Amino acid sequence: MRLQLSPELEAFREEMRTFFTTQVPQEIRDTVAAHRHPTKAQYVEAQQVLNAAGLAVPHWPVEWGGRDWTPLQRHIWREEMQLASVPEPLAFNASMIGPVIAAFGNQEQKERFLPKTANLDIWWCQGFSEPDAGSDLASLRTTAVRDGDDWVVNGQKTWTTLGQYADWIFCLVRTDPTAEKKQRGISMLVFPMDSPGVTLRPIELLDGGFEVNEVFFEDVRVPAENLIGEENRGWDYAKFLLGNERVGIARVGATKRLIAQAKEHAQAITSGGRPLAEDPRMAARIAELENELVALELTALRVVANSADGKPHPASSVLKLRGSELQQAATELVVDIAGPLSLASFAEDGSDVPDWARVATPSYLNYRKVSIYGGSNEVQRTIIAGSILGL
Amino acid sequence: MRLQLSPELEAFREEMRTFFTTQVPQEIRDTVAAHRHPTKAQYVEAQQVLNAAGLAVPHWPVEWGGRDWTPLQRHIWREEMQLASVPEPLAFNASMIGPVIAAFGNQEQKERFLPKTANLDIWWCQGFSEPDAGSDLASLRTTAVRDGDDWVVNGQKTWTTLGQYADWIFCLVRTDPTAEKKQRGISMLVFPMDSPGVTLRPIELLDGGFEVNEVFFEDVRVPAENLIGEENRGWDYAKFLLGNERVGIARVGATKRLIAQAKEHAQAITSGGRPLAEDPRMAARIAELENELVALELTALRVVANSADGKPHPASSVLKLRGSELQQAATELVVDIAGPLSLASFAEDGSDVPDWARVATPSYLNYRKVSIYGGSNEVQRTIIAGSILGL
Amino acid sequence: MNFDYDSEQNDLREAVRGLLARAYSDSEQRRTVTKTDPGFDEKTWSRLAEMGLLGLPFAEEDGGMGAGPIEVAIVAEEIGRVLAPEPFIETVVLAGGLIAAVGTAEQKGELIGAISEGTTIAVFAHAEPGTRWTATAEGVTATQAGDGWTLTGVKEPVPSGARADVLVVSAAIDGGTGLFLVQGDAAGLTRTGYRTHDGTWAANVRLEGTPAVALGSGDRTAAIERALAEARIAYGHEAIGAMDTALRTTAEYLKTRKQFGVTLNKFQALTFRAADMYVSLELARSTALWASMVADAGGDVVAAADRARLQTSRAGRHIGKEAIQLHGGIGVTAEYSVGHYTSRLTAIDHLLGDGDWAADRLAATVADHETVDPLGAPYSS
Amino acid sequence: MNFDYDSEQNDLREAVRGLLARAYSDSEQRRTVTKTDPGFDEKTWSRLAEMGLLGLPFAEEDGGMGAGPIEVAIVAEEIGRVLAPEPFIETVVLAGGLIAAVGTAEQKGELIGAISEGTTIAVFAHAEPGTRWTATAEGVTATQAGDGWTLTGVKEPVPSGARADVLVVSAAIDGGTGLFLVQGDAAGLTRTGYRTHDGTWAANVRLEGTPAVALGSGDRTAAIERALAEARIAYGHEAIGAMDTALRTTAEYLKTRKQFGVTLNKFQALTFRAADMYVSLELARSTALWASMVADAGGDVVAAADRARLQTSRAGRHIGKEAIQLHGGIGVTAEYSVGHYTSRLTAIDHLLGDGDWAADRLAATVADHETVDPLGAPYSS
Repeated sequence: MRLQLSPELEAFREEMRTFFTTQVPQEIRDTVAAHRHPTKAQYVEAQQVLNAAGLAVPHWPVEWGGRDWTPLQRHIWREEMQLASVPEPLAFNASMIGPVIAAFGNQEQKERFLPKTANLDIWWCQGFSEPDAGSDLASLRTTAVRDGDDWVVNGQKTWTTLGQYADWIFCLVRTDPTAEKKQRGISMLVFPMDSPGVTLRPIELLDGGFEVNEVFFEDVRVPAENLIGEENRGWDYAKFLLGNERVGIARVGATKRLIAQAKEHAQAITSGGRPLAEDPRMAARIAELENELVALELTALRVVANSADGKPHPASSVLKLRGSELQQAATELVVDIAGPLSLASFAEDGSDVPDWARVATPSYLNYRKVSIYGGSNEVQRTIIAGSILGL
Repeated sequence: MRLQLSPELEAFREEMRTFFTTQVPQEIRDTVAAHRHPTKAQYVEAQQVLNAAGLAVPHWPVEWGGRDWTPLQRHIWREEMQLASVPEPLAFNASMIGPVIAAFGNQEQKERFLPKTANLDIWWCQGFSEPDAGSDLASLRTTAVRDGDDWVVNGQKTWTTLGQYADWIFCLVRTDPTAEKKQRGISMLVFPMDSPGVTLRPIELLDGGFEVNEVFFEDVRVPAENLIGEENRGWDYAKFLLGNERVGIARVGATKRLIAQAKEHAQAITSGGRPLAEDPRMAARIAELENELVALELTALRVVANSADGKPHPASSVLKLRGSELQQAATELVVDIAGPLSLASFAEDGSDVPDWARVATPSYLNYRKVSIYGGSNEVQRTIIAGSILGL
Repeated sequence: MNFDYDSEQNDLREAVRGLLARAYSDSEQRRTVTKTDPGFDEKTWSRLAEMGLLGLPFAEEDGGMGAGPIEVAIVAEEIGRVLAPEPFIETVVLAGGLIAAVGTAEQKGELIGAISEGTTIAVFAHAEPGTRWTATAEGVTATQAGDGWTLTGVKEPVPSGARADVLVVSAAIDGGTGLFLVQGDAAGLTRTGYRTHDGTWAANVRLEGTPAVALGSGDRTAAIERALAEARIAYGHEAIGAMDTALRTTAEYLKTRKQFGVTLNKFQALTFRAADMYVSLELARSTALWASMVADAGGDVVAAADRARLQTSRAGRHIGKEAIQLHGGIGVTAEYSVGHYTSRLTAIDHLLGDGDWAADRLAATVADHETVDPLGAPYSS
Repeated sequence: MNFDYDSEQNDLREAVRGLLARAYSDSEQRRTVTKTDPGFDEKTWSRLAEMGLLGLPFAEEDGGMGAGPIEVAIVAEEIGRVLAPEPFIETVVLAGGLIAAVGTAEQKGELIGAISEGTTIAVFAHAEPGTRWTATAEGVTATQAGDGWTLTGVKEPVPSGARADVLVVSAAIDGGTGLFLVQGDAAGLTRTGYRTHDGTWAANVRLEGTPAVALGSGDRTAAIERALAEARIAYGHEAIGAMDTALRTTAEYLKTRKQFGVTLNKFQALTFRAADMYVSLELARSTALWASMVADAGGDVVAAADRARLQTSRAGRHIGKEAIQLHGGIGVTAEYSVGHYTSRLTAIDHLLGDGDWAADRLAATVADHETVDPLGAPYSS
């Protein structure tokens, strides 16, 4: 057991910190720090800055831009990125379809997609969930029927995040309705969002923003070569992909940033003639949250430090569950610090309410999603009870 | 809607308060207030004082000592009794077998048992739970086989509270093993604890006390006339009885007493140079608990004020659930106020630790039971989800 | 002691429920109304007036209905049930309540009737960017000018502040906080309205030497404290209505939504959490009903309001969060109803003091009593 | 940075686990041992000594093994796993730690070896009926008497205070708190031992002009604060071991206990709660492991101990309560094991400062840092 990072890792952390805080445009990082939604252009610029420095897809195979880092290095890279309020490489590209194509795609697909995927020249979106297949993904209904050299896709997807910016979609479709096990008979297709027959409907969320969409497919013709991997193996690829999704889901760095901001705000707010930060109960609440976060960070470090051998550490399932709870606790803390000012959520010019207080409640409401998406906390508890406790 | 009690009820409350605080021996009330277990003699004396004044079984039929009070009067009677640290009339007598015999027993049984039951001349204990039938009472295995004018009882009961003091036991036994619905085929028998073949084994609890027992029956012969009500109707009587058990289970008065003591203790403990009671977080913790208790008391009042028509108010199922949680929160509060002193749990002469701090943790541990017995909180949630929310 | 509405109160509840059910039969209707200034439906406002609801708590000689806190609570709960965005509590309980409490006979004659008839919307401009749930004013100051006054400073956020015809403004005066009437078209008054997350509208109200008329005179901190307490109780009932719908919506969803081939109510971990929501709701309901009875009985309404606020805040957060989580993704969309209930509950929680704030006020009094008797002093006068 | 034990540490863990498994193969064995004075098994104590565990953290020249906080933590966790009642932390970490930290060469030579060999049991008599988790002494005062000292006052509760051969006593001196050695047979020393709820034994220690020898000299508050921190970390690991067993016992029970015709693990509401217990345990485990690494690295052990204590306290209460509730009635009996784990976790929680106490200490420091970096200053020296 050793507490300190090796000198090499200390240097690595310093290198990451310096790069993220000096090379990524300040105005993009300010947008993230202010809990505003970055524009498409900002996402693209940030990822291309990272990619140019080989920091966009370090977990990919080396030949496609990977860095062959240890899990601990990847952890440091991600945490420093979040601490610096750098928008992370688009998950749909970097953590989802990229690794799937690298692992299961054919050579032509790799050459065609991976470089543009790493550089966000192609913006990918995800076509997995359906109105009647949320946590129960395997019961999806969207079909793809072979017709000559094409697949013809019909159906509907939902919760497609940032689909309005997307150039391409990777999609789970049912290609063998007769398979007796419903997980079988599912394939993964990729196709452009501007293909004839694809329509998109943005869904407004509680914070007034539009980040998820419904996507409808009506006789969308997809060339056969756009099938990823083998026919009817799509479920395996999806599991592989969702495994990657859990990586870094603890979001410790992002929550650290949130709490640091909350402490700053609590200094600025006056309550009973003194800074709110000096109220004993507020200080204790912050201390408890900081401590919970320390415990989570240490658990994340335990996981990455021990998962070098490949198989995930049992405690890894704790990260998503508690990570989402702490993100939500931090956003709630900010709302409570804003207090009466939190009402001015959509104020614009002519308001005396500081910007952080305006976005507090919309962010709080928006963050209710983090315990739902990417495997809800109920799914995480099921995994812990089943796979770890054998219940 | 009206807040105030009617003048009549105000007078009634005053009458109860005066009686409980002046007529019940102080030394018995001190024992209860100190969270020590009263002796058998103390239980008997207290109940006989109450019974002599017609305050032991007010909810019974008038001809057997009942007072024909409204639910609100009974509520006030019970709360004032708890506030005054008066041991309540033994539940097994007053709330369980008494009402069952009064409702379902024959005239001879009523005359034989009810007066002695009200006066605690007979100390009853309960023979319901079995090692493999806890919350799932209906799967009980103890059998009673008819043999001439007797029933012959074999089997085992457990969690028999204060069985070591009991003169008689009321027992659920299986009299028809062939009944296809297991709830059918159960009957209620009563018999003396000194009947041949009855053996009792006390179970030590975490607080070092003995309040529950295992009871074993080996060919215990019970005269046929000791069957209560009809053969194979025992399940109905048990449900009737457990319904009564829920009455007053909120224990608001008792928890009020606990919190009042806790506040007193927090004044006596010094922390950081001032009374612990003045610590802002301790004061807020007490305020929150007091407020939860106000909410519970008001809910209990809502229930009794509206259940005059007989059928229980839907919110009544909240009382046991939250009532047990608040009793546990109050005992935990006392442990935390005692702090390091709470270690001296079984100290005797020669200790400088005050008595309240010694009993703090044993009481806390013992009170873990209140969310388990009398229908565990899981059972209560099942009732709420099912009967109220229709889930 | 009883918790039952009398027949008139039951009739009132049915009438209000019917009116609001027609106005906001589904959450899309409300969404449309709240998207545009003033954020509520003027027609519905007139109907509330026609039903006499806007004059409910005011004395008949002032042009009101002479009803009390119980009736106000009934209306508030029905408003919460459908999240009706009309500024009932802001106009009737806060602004109207203050005018009725401290106004001159002339001021009452002029305004109470107009408020009751729905022709004048008045709101209380009290919150300031620099203060936090106090009963006093600091940022806005009043200066005597001849036989009138002028006000200078900023009030924000002011619910319905841009729409209001008349503002009741609190301002610092020598020796305390005074109350003043400012007309919507007064000189030196700048109002910038905006939508808030919960679908209501609020405003920044800037006063620069704005002419004002004193409402009553001298320090009115006590009257403000009382009006805020009455509003906390009314908002508590609005929250009860909202929680009730949020829970019923969630239970209905669990019964109908299928996952893994069965409806969600087959998952005990979910139904137990719904049961806990019910527990929170009923405990908060009891406390809210009690607080309005204390107000009705002339007891210590400020202390009762703090108790109701603490319980409602805890319940509102619990139920608001769980309602979304038990729904899953659809719960965070603006197109489905339940998330709006969470949003409104969050707004109510932060309008006049949240749970921790109330707990701190109660904490300062724990040493004053041995036990709390909700039927005794200081609650039952 | 890594959380893995090296092979020697793994060997140590296996050895300790084996020894304690033999000594306390079931909870009845422990119950028998703890029922009678001194509340632990002298034979087991000797075996711990033979294995070198009682000298683990002490320098070899003082007669110790020259190991560190990691090894101490390993032993503490195994003790917690079976609730071994032997006073390992009391003697080795607290009393022994203080002697090693501030004792003269002579005192170390005399006591460290004897402690390591198991021939002398020393405990730290520090808590006083009038104080609450402080590093200073007030109730016991020291007076210079010729070239020695006399102590007067009361220490209570003192874990294993009646059995100890030597007491390390904290006492008020001019300008702070000093440390003193008192022999078990000293004049004017009255010790009244008693069993505590968790099966360990404690004592009231009354000093009346009792002769004592100074351990080191002058104010030793800093050394006491440090020793208490090291003990908090060690108790944290004992708690981890106890929580681990409590959770495994509960999971096993859910798998085997039948109700309504099925095993309890068919009830999702129960298995989800077991999952939450696991989450609490693993987060506390990470923090405890980290705190011992901080001590090992020479970082700020006091701050790290406060963090570990807060996390362990919250986890211990959560797991202790749920372990009983998920068992049902059997969980509150002394005849079944799981309740004893809850009892011991409650004792540990209140021995040297509970979660709220630790949170208050951490709250006083939140303004000192922007973010907490557990791998950086002040934790990694």
